[in-house]
Amino acid sequence: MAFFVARRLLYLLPVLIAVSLLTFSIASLLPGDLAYTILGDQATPENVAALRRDMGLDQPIWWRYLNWLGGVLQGDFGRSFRTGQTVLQAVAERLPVSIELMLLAQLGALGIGVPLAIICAARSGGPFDRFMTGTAFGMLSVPTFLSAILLIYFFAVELRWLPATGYLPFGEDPLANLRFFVLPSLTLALAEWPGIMRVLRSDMIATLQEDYIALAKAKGLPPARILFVHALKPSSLTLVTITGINIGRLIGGAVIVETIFALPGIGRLLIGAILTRDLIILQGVVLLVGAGFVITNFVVDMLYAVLDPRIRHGHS
Amino acid sequence: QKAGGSITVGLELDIPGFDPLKVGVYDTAALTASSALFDTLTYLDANGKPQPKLAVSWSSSEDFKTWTFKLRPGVKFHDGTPFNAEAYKANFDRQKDPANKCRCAFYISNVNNVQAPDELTLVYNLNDPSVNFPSLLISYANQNAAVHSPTAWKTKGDDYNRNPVGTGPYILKSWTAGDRMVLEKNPNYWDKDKVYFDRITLKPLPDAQSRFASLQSGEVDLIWDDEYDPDNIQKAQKDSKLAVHTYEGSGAVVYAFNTKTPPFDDVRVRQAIVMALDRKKWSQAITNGLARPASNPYGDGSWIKCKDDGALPEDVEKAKALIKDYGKPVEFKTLFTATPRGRANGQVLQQFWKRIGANMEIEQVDQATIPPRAFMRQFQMTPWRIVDFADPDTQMYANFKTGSPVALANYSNPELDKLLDRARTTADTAQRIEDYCAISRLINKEAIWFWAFQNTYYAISSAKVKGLPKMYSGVIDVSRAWKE
Amino acid sequence: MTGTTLLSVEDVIVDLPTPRGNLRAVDHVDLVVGAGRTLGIVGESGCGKTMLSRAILQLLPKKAKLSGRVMFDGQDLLQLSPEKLRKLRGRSLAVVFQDPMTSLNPVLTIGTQLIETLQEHLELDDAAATRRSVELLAAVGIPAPEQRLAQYPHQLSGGMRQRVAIAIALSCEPKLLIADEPTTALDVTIQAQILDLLAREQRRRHMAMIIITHDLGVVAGRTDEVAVMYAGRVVERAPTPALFKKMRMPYTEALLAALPKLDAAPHTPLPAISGRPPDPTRPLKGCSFSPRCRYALARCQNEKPALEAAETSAHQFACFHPIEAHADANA
Amino acid sequence: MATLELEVAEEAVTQPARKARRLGILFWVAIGWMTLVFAVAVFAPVLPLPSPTDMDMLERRAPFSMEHWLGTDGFGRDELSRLIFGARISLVVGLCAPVIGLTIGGALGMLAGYFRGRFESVVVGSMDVLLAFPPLILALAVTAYLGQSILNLTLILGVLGIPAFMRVARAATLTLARREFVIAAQALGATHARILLRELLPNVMLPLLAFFLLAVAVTIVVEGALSFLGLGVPPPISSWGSMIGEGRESLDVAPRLAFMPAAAMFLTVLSFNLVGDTLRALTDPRQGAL
Amino acid sequence: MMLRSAPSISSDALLEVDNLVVEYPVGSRIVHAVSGVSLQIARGETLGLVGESGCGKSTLGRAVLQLRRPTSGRVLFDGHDLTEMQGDALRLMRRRVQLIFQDPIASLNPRRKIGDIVAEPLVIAGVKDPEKRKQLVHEVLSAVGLDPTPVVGRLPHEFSGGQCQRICIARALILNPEFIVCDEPVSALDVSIRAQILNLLEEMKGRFGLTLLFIAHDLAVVKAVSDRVAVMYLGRLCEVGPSEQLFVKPAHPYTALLIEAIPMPDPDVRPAETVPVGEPPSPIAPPSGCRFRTRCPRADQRCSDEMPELRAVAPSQFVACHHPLI
Ligand SMILES: Nc1ncnc2c1ncn2[C@@H]1O[C@H](COP(=O)(O)OP(=O)(O)OP(=O)(O)O)[C@@H](O)[C@H]1O
Ligand SMILES: Nc1ncnc2c1ncn2[C@@H]1O[C@H](COP(=O)(O)OP(=O)(O)OP(=O)(O)O)[C@@H](O)[C@H]1O
Ligand SMILES: [Mg+2]
Ligand SMILES: [Mg+2]
Repeated sequence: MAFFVARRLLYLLPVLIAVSLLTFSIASLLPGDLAYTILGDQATPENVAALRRDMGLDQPIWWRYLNWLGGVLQGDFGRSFRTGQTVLQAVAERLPVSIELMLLAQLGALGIGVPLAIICAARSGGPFDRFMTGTAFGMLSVPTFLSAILLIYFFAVELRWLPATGYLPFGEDPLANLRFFVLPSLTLALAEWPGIMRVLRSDMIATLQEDYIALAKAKGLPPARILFVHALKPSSLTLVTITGINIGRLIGGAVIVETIFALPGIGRLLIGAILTRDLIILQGVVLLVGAGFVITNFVVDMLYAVLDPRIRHGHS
Repeated sequence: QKAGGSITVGLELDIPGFDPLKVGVYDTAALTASSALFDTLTYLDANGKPQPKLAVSWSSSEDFKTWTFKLRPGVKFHDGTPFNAEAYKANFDRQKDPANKCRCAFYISNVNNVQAPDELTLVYNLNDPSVNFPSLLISYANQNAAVHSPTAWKTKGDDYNRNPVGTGPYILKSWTAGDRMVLEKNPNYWDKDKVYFDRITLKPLPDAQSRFASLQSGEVDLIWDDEYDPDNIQKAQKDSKLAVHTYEGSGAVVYAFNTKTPPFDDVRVRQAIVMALDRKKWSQAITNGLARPASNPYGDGSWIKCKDDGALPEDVEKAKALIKDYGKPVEFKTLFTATPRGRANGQVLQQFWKRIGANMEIEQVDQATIPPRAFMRQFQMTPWRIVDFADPDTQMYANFKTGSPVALANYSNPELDKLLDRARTTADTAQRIEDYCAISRLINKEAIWFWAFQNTYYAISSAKVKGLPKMYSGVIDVSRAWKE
Repeated sequence: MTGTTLLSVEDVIVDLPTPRGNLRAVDHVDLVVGAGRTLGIVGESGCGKTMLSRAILQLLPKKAKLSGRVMFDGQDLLQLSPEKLRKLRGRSLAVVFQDPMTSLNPVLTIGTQLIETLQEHLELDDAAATRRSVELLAAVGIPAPEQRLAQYPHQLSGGMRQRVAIAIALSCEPKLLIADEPTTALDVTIQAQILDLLAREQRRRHMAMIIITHDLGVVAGRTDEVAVMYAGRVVERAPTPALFKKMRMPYTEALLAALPKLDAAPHTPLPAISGRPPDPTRPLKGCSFSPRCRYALARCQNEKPALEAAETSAHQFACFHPIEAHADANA
Repeated sequence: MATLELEVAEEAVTQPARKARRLGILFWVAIGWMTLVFAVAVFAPVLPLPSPTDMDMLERRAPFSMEHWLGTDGFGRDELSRLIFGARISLVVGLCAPVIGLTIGGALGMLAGYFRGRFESVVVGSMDVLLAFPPLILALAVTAYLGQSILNLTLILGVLGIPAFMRVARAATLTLARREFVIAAQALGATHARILLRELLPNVMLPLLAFFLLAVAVTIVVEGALSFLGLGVPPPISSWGSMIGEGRESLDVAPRLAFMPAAAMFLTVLSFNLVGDTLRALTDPRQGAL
Repeated sequence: MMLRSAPSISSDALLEVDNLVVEYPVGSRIVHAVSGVSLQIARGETLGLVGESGCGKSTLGRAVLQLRRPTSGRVLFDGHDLTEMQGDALRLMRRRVQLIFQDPIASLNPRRKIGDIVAEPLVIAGVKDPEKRKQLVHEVLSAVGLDPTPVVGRLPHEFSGGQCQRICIARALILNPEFIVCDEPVSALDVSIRAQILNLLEEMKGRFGLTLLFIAHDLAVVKAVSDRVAVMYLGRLCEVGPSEQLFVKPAHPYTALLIEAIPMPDPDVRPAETVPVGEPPSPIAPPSGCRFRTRCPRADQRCSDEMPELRAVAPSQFVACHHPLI
């Protein structure tokens, strides 16, 4: 196990270096020179040249990359030219929002998807199963930017049950915080449960045909125990993979949902950074988000081992 | 008019900060905050007349090139340091200093220097005469006019940007990036009797639909809006619980031709392009008719009114003839922002020009790409905006004078240069109006830029919100408003 | 048939709808198992042995249609409510499947799988259930049973897993144990051990048992009675000694003859049964063995022989042309 | 050798069952819808439709009428015609992008699963890099750098799909590569290329195609999201996604503008998967053998 | 040396396996699948190989064909050392050596037509003419008792296990090999079908002059087809001898155990409960000395200290045991 962990951790490094290289080169290749953005109306060629020199933009790209990487290795991710915030400050402010959104959305999606998948699998081919399949594809066809606004109209404007937009830190007022998160996480959950349901359903159906399920029935176990204890766990490996990818993706922010619900998450930070060519923020955040993704993947691998003792004990 | 309570304002954009050296120019969202955080020397009353704020009185020299202001005594910054002429001068010098390369310096290019002869006296020395100076760049809390505490920016360094310190009626209490900024009433404000709310909360709500929904559901009391959200504005106008605030500004949304690249190196093509426009329909298509067509750079809100601005007629047949006359196929690209409004404008313009046989390709780019492309002249046609200015000089000069970095059309005409120079140095208003109208006629005839719509500013609030001043330059200033 | 009847299967039919049409997996089967007795069911792959056992356990695939009567201990299993049935399964009616690799849940420990059965039916507390699990594991010959409880199936060898499965089946002292090819997936040496274990436990607990296999050798020494199945039907049924002494059904004979003999010289051609069983979705009009039967006549192709008694009422076969002569299996 | 005569008479070998009958009505409805959508998409230019880009700026958001069967959109363009032309884009992008993922991801996954070792680590690692990189940034960067076009959009969506296809192909190859028919081919002296193409590809193709159908659905939807962010198809071209985005702005006044393209998308996505599921069940040897 | 004591009944050995070792790395550990096995198979002979699951039979078979490269040792086929061969040379040699698997259905590609599957060896061997290929495919399919015309166009799943095994045999025969490794070719088949296939293999052997290495775990089956039988336990050979002799007088306790465990289809033979309890040890950490000692009733200290070498106990019967039964 320790060996397993160590090897995975070692694997983190090259991936992160590749991510940072990719970010850096993409960021540097973006049209729209930072100098012009900063100078605006002042952008005479001389001013631009001078500013570029000041910011080191005239250096070769590999040199800039190494410089930046050197800083990163010392824990200095740099500062935004626009807001003066350091990357770490910016991420520290935004990350809790994205993580909470991600967690609640996953909870919602799993909360909807898993029970439905189990019911559909237990009654596969039946009318309920078919109906849910149709509903799932129906939900897939409603993009988040549409479902978000529909939810707002319904729950916030018509019923006035929940706030339409906004955010309060959890520490300040846990209840209000959760109220703010209901609609955004529901929006994401609505988009994600169909995938979860489809995947788990088909794995469940396969598992339910296994001999050990027949044996569990033959032992006279109650149906609930068979479904939840005997069938769910061995069927959930793909589910865990998918959830892992979703989580990794959502750490990088859910731009659309954050924009519509005005949540100050990583997604808006990233998009703001790219739209204002705030490359220091962009590079730093992408690197941190990438690390988050790799770590999630790592956790997912660990989870495999928890779920399946065969993996834990090195049998494939 | 009762004191107390609080207001929540939904703005469109996230505010990057307040340090002019960092952010360069305040956008509309920042202006709402800065007008609560900072004071300026003067402000404009409902009639557009300058009234004393930090300056209690002012006078000018004969040639209108030197303006002397008497400052209000006893004013303190939020950090307790005193406000005086020296502090004001420090603000100005910091922006003007070429070493700081501040974008903001552009707007004070006409000011040669600022002197602080004594504690409460401030002297502006201008390069060219300015008759209306007290109502110009010092009348609202933009990047140049907001007065910051020099101690604060010196001690806070990089962090000052997000921890601004002014003399204004409200103090920054807390600010979460991307989320809310909470301002609390300044208990030591010199004019605190006219300040009612205990607290102002500003939130960036980037999506127009959910912003309006937040107003409807009562989470915010007031929202910024623009005419590209016409359905909601019109809905609010009919709703007795809501109030629509609007200000018809000067300035306009404009488009610049790059006259150095074909096909726009030929004036016939440019004229045809302009004549093909039907601004009424255009406005109908994208704003339900809310947008006000523009035929010159000044707009109804400006004091420059021309009997003849030389606008080209909207005439499709004539345009077709001009294109035919040109003889070659007219094909070009226009930059648009990759936003719903960019796409909307692009598609409508494409339609107009298709009718006269000109083929326009929409090139969608993100907002950050447009300025560099414009400054590097890497475009055939680009959208631009003339912001509200009480005096057109700064912008007109920058936009059309040969050699200016912002003279996007790449157009050079000695007559135009002469007119621009004269208009800026003359003190006589009638003469200046005449000159600016001549400039408009010249530009319209040469069709180096064309005007789309005049700037109109919108805010929608709950009907209970009262006391909102006129939104000069689009500033939503809630610092002296109250709720019924 | 001596002793009281524990299980009687009466005219059971299992139909499986398939894309290619209805598949009759079990076709009018009658069987009786007395308390404490052992029945062997033998037949080729696909002849319906498993479907029959699942029909007894009421564990057929959802789409399967079952008719007939399955009387167990005085009640008709087909008429029982699911809840009652559940109480019966594992408690009085236990099963061991063919493949020990797949019949234990890979993600649950041996202990969990044993204890849950005990607690479900016997309402033991944790300590008692654990104690009893250890006893059970020891009884089926698993060394160091306490440690095994915390282990997962993959940590045990195939033979041990099958022992665990047997321990689970025995845990509530069932009245009937159905062993569906319990050793087919195992090695010869382990197979012998497992069969011995089953026989021993059966004697000790005095339970009835059904052993399903395709190997006549397995049933020979270990059953009281044998039923031979072919294409969904029981084609011959007799007390074990009688069957091997005097088999009447040509299929049974052919099955026995096809086994390689230890005492035959190498390279002796084996008397194989030509052809293969009929497609179960296209049942034949006559005897289903007739296309492969060397005694078949015209009547066999047109008429289905019924299961009839031979010398004794305990020996039944379904054939128009039974083998009259004494068929010496080792000839 | 009488026992050796194994008659392989016609019925002894399983007949491929009459497929048509067991497909069910839903399958045919789905096929019908897909055919319709494809047909109108292909023949859109020759159909007697109003131009999808011509605006009648004074006839905006007109209701259903003889002239405009499905009314007009926010710019007074014929909604039906935009839906049909939008189908072209949504289908082209929705099909082509997964094809990119399928070919590149499928090939990489097969090679990784077959050769294992260092090559596999490199492939898996680079896919992790691609996954770890926020997709939106990639999309923004590519459009900012290469410009906005259907081709670039397809490329972006295609590249973003590669890791998933790689995973599917690799997982399938890993299990298949240990199957005996692969070893049998090795024993016959088949080259790696031959084994990959002849033995593995036909088998890996099935899960890949099943995934492909899902990817088509997802791509059509994601294209809509990119359109919403201004990274989708360049105007005035319509796609279903961009139409939903535009329709969203007049949800209050004319909700149908958002819901009609969403419904088209739903029906198409559902049809694709219905047909996909049925075909997979049909071509699955195990099911067929029953 | 192993080689010198290696059993041999004929100098005309077609295949000679010499001290073959095959190991699988599993994580950080090593599975000793085959540990120093030496064998000879004469031209035209059938050598049966029995042993429990996991004892290394398949590994040995595959190592002979170089499908799994041995860790050490030599495999001489007709005088050529296969372990030294690479690339094309090996590929050419593979025409002469073929393999038939346990699971006939799994060893046919489910997505290719039978005609293509059977013709595949020809394609690989470079037979370009499709007519020629077709003709050969038809011939060989008829030889294994299948009617070629309806068969070639179908997919494997349309056939029963027995038919699939015939197809596999046809595929193995089409290049006229000299030597075939049959890796449990009948274990997955029904009793009735099994006899058909065993008979077919015997017939093909006569017709094509084949030499067979016949792997199975069922002694009775092995005996039916083999001239000689080799018994394997946990990667090592225990005993080699002519089949009849071995069954009548097994020398190794393990062989005896295997014979005893065969279920007899005779109700009068009550199975004796003498089988020792115990499972085969793990090939990752095999016992020292004699590998069978952990389950052997006769084991003593010597068995754990000293590894028994294969030695003759009777004419052409060899056993690796310190305490043989004869
Ligand atoms: N789930 C199912 N759906 C459809 N047909 C099935 C199903 N399971 C089994 N069958 C068919 O039912 C028939 C009887 O199968 P059953 O499993 O009872 O045979 P068996 O005698 O147990 O064979 P084996 O020795 O292979 O276990 C076979 O033709 C089989 O193909
Ligand atoms: N690819 C592999 N990687 C690791 N270990 C393996 C591999 N293949 C086989 N083994 C191990 O090597 C040993 C010998 O396996 P082999 O397949 O040769 O046995 P076998 O005698 O053929 O068994 P069976 O009768 O089950 O086919 C076993 O312990 C097996 O687990
Ligand atoms: Mg069975
Ligand atoms: Mg093997």
